[in-house]
Amino acid sequence: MQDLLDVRNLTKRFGGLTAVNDLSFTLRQGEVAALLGPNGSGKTTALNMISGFQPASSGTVLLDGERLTGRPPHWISHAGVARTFQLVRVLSSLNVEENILAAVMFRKNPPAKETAQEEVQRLLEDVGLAGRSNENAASLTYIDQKRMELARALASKPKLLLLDEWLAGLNPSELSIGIGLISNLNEKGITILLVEHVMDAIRALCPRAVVMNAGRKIADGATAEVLRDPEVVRAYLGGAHAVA
Amino acid sequence: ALPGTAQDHPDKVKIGYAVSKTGANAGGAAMTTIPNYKLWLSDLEAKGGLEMPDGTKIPVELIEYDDRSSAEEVVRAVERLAGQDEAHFILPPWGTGFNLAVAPLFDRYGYPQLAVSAVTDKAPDFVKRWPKSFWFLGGGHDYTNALATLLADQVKAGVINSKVAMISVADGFGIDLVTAARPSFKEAGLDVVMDQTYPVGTQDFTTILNEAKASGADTFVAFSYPPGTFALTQQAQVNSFNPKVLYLGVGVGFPPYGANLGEKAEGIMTLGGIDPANESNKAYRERHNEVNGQYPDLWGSVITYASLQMLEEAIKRVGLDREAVSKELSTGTFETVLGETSLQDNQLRNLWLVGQWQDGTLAGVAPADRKGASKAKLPKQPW
Amino acid sequence: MLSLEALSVRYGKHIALDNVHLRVDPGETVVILGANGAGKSSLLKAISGLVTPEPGARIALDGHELAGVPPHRIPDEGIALVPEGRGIFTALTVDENLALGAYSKRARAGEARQREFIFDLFPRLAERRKQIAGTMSGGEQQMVAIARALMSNPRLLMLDEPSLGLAPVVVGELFDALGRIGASGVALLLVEQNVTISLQLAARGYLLEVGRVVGEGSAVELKEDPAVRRAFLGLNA
Amino acid sequence: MIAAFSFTALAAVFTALAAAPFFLGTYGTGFLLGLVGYVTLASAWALFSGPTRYVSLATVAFFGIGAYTVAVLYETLPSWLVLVVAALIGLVVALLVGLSTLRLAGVYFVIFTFGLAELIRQIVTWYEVNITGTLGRYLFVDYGPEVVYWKLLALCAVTLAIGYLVKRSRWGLALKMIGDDEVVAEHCGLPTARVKLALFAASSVIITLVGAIQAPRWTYIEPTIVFNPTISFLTLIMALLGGAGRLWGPVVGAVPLFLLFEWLSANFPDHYSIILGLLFIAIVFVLPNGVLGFLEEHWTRLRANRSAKSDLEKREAG
Amino acid sequence: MTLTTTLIAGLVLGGTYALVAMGLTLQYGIARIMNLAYGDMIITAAFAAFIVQALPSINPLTGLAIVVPGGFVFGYLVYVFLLSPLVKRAPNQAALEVDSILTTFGLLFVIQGVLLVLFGSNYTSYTFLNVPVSIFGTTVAANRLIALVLALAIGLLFYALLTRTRWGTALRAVAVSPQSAQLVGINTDRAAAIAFAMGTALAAAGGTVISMYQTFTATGGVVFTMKALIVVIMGGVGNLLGALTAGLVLGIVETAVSTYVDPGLTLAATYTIFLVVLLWRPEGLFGRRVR
Ligand SMILES: Nc1ncnc2c1ncn2[C@@H]1O[C@H](COP(=O)(O)OP(=O)(O)OP(=O)(O)O)[C@@H](O)[C@H]1O
Ligand SMILES: Nc1ncnc2c1ncn2[C@@H]1O[C@H](COP(=O)(O)OP(=O)(O)OP(=O)(O)O)[C@@H](O)[C@H]1O
Ligand SMILES: CC(C)C[C@H](N)C(=O)O
Ligand SMILES: [Mg+2]
Ligand SMILES: [Mg+2]
Repeated sequence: MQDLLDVRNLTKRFGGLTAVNDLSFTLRQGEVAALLGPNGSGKTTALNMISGFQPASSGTVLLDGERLTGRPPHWISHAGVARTFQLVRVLSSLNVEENILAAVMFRKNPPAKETAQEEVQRLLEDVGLAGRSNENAASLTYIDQKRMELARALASKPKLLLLDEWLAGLNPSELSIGIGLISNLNEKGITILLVEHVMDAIRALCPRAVVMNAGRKIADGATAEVLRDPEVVRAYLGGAHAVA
Repeated sequence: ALPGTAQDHPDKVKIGYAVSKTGANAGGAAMTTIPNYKLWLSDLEAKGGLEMPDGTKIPVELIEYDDRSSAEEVVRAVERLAGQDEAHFILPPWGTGFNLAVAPLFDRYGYPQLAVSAVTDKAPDFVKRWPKSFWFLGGGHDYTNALATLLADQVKAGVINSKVAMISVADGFGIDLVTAARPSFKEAGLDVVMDQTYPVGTQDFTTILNEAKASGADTFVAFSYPPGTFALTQQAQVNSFNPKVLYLGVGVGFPPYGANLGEKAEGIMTLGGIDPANESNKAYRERHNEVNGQYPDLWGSVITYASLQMLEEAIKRVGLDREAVSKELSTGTFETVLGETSLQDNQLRNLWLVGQWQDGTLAGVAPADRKGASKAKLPKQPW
Repeated sequence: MLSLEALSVRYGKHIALDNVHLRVDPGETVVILGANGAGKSSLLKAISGLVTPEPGARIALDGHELAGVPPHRIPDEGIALVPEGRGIFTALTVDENLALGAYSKRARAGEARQREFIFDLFPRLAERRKQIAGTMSGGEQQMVAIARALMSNPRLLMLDEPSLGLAPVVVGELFDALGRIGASGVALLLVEQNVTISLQLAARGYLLEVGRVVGEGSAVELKEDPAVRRAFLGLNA
Repeated sequence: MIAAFSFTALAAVFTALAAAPFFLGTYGTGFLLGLVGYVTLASAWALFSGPTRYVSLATVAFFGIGAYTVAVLYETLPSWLVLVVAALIGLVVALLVGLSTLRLAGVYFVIFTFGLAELIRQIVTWYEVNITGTLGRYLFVDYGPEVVYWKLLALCAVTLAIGYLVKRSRWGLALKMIGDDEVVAEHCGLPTARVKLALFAASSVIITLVGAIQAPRWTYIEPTIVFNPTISFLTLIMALLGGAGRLWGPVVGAVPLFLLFEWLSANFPDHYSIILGLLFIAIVFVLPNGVLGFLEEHWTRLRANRSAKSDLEKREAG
Repeated sequence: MTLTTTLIAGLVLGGTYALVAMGLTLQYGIARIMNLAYGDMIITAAFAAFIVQALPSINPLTGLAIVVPGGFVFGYLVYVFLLSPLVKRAPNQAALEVDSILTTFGLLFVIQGVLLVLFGSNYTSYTFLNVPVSIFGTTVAANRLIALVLALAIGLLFYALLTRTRWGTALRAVAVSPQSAQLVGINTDRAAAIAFAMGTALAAAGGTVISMYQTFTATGGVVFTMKALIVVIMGGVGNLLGALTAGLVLGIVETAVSTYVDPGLTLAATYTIFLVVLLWRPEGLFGRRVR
């Protein structure tokens, strides 16, 4: 398998603070990997740079060998990268269906309106929002908004999906549904980069993990091994919860 | 019966006007136009109405609209007065621009337009285009030529040097006057050493006055609007700016201007003025105050009122037929607060072109050969 | 200490809470469990006065009626809420957020001590006192939200999913700290999806399902409750 | 069925409006002219500002540009070409403005556009004073208000049609997305900058044309007259009042307000301001969702009542 | 004209702009009300000052002691009766913005109408303290200097109040998130009312001082509103120091352009500088961008 995503020496500075410092890693086509790290270690910032939301201070991001850095988000979206946000963002004046439709209609090769609508229904079903098409997006509960956000990300038919704490706030049974959903997506061939603090999910989903601390990469490898790495344990997992 | 036929009279004569009661033009209209309309109408009421040729008096019905200082509104209001309300006569709005905006309408409907608060050098052309339009306040050249002559005389007499510092407000009025002033001053051998324009709404003239002061000109001319005129007056005092000739624009003729400044007003010049000895004008000012609670300004007000007197008299002579009234206005001679008044080529030419505050009133000093003219007193004493 | 009777909340036609009865004893830690949309957040909001309950509800703190008390009076009663979605003052600095946490009169005296406690708990905040809170990372913002509530020196501290977005090491420290806070006599009312850890902390709990209380008991009882196991411990069961 | 019906009804309304000058006097025509002018302005404004919530006060900048272009060129070019030139100038300015405002949001955009309108007015003034040496321009045309009115009416129809087509196409959705959250819109693959620019340009060109068509009404063209900021404010207020997010919102805002202005200034010239202000406040309090929102709400409620009643009747009958 | 003269003249002119803008930045930046009637409140104060100074033994400066509290009370009442209900019903800031624009637009007409009935539409002016004062060899009018001094004093005082005191921080918190402000015990309704009223009081102070040297008319409020908005936006919404700085910058730019370029371009320069600042910093000079 070839590398889908290639992040090289990515750096982001905010004034005096270097939020992401010389970060490099690659993702193979079809892989599910976790991006871990303590709070404020630069995970979201890294996703922001990959998706084009924030410009990088230096470094490059390649997708399928094509350079993403310096491109506007819509271009990157058309290139095949979709994302969710750590704090959910919904299009609040649209209903659930329109939220998804929006992403279908503006992806690279949008379908005709009728097919689009069918597709939206399928996506809603996939994330467990079937039959809620006409509800106002803003009045959904937090979790349902997250589901909708996932459907919206999927609507653009991404090659690479960036999930920023998408599983946070789910109770254990919901979590297992969520995990099922993500592994399903992966089976369909979507490469996934997962930022998450829920270790159960990481273990269940990601064979591989990249760990950051204070903007730098401190570990990269098989999840089970990485999670045993003493530096990772000290900085991220904490003694008591290393095995929780 | 057609409105305007002399024989069978309507029971009311409808007189309408649209004027800026609100918006940017309201200040000017409230000074020069509206109070005189009010005064005239109250006169008519006291008299029992407009007198017809046969001596009957017909009461007046007033229709008043606010154009909100918008050109589209004033046009539509006049359309309404003409088309909807079928007013017998329509009085003009305030301002050069608005008088021009409504001129085609007055013309189309055959109303005489007695444009007073409009200063334009194009008046002769307009008269050709709209034969029932009448222009009462002269054009920029009239004022600047008179000023240039006056200044040239003073230069000759050795009172002032030939340098003039000149500023103007960047709107139709200021620009018309300054464009007229350049050739006038040149012809009179005056030397314009400063010639600047400032935007409407400017309230701070510090730099301008400093520059004028430094220019060495004995004459300072500002074609300004009231807010600017007041600010210039104040700031000239603060800056101890004491040109020998201080000529400012609209606002100097407002009675509060003289009242507030008192002694200090003495010697300041502007457009307009009055003959202080003219009894009928004095009586007019008193009545203006009685009716409106304020004295008239000393430039356009009295002319506004005189234009209405002319209209009244013309109706008395020929009735409500607007065609005939217009003709009468063009050719007749009328007794008004201005004295014996007649128009040349539909324009009032007998005007006070330069006024100067003297002994608490704005005395007309040019044209110097006009009856009742005062002698210009220069140099103006320092503040 | 806190007792809720006949509490109902509706949003338009939608009934979010239906005749809920609930109590928190002094110094007790109580957890509210419930699926997504069960009404947990609505419950905490109703206590804080952010949503108005249907008439007939009684919300009493030490016998003192709170229903109808405007929300800005609630902190003075000694109740603090870490709201869902954090609700921090994004345009203000960390320090300012904390200072506002101690806005109510009862908090002023112990302000310095609280601040020390917080910086001890979240050293990251001590490093970033002057940072505009809105520019912080998600987890850091969550710390600010918790810290702000702690600053008010509450008698009853309500937390709506406090572990959301926090790194495991921080979650551990947070729950340790909550344990100590509870031990110091502060009552805790907790909504938390991390059931394992919250049932370790709590003495008692309630189970909400579509707006109704369907289960209630000690932490141990709840852990054994089939409904709870089915709904929440699916993964571990 | 319903669509066909409304289309026929609309066509009938426009035909009636087009024929109106033959039956109404000059005043009636002038009145409709003013009304259609504002309806067009408000609709064009809402085309961009409604869904995106970028509240623009640059209306009068484009309006004035249109009017000035006509004043400068009407003697040299045939009148249709003057309109084309005006539209082009409006387009170029709109693109420049659009490009420079991409980074601005909320009230910063609002005041920026206001500042821009004033800047253009100052520059035109300065140019006229210093370069052409005169400020007012005269504009004498040989046609009456009916012609101005018909042109405006046609433009109005085109504007509404554009609004309708945009709403129906995916670009309507795009604008709503921009209004909600531009970041999300971008990440959904929407080139927000280009979409905003295109719609802003379309809206501005229409506004420019309104100014260009209406200018001959005033005979005398001066910056203070054609760059009067009141025009921007009234446009905005009308659209907001009606409901800027809906196709017919600006229309149902502009029509009653225009009537109200006219009625008040005719009947209460001295207390016009006070009454208008109080009515305004009252409207905001009584119609929280704008006029159209109010109508829709009552319409649905009415229909709901009616269908409930008919249900009941059916049941009782059965 | 020397550089110092230009600078001082510019500062004095800018003082007026800053003074006028600071109340608005409180009203919009803290009470979240886009107040289109702001300029008319200034004009109202100018008329009030005009009346008050005509009373025996009161000059416009002592008149401040009457007009400013009057402004506060007026602002408080306007907020409580007119705006507070809108704030309460608004589902979000955007809706509130629309409502407050429409309502204060109505209020603008009401105030203007009342002033027209009371005072007519004439130009009004009087002078007070129109005496020269020399600063570093530059002559300025005492009354304009008062505006600058007052602007500096108010600006710095309020800046300190808002940033250094808990009370001030609470006011800013209301602006950021009214809902959370309640959570920490802030009475948001009252805080907003006070902020709005203080804004009106500042407008009243501005109106009083300006009336000493500027001509005003009942219908001239819009000019002040717009100038104030320009300054507020340029400085960054809700930031007193920003408004102060922006006001002074504009004053200096206008004076410099008038001196060295062409007085005809002063306003063009104002708007250019304003636009340039926004292009360079889309949140204004002192604005903060939050992610
Ligand atoms: N706009 C900004 N200005 C200043 N600092 C910023 C900005 N955005 C992020 N930071 C800082 O950069 C660091 C990295 O933030 P980031 O959001 O990437 O963290 P994270 O790894 O996603 O953390 P978390 O797990 O808490 O979400 C943090 O310390 C944050 O405070
Ligand atoms: N402002 C609102 N308007 C309309 N419905 C609402 C609103 N807030 C909550 N709801 C509805 O009320 C119900 C209960 O919501 P609440 O937020 O209390 O649930 P929760 O138990 O906290 O869920 P979660 O685990 O997702 O946070 C949900 O169905 C939700 O959709
Ligand atoms: C003052 C008037 C005589 C002229 C008027 N200012 C105008 O608009 O042209
Ligand atoms: Mg993050
Ligand atoms: Mg919740």
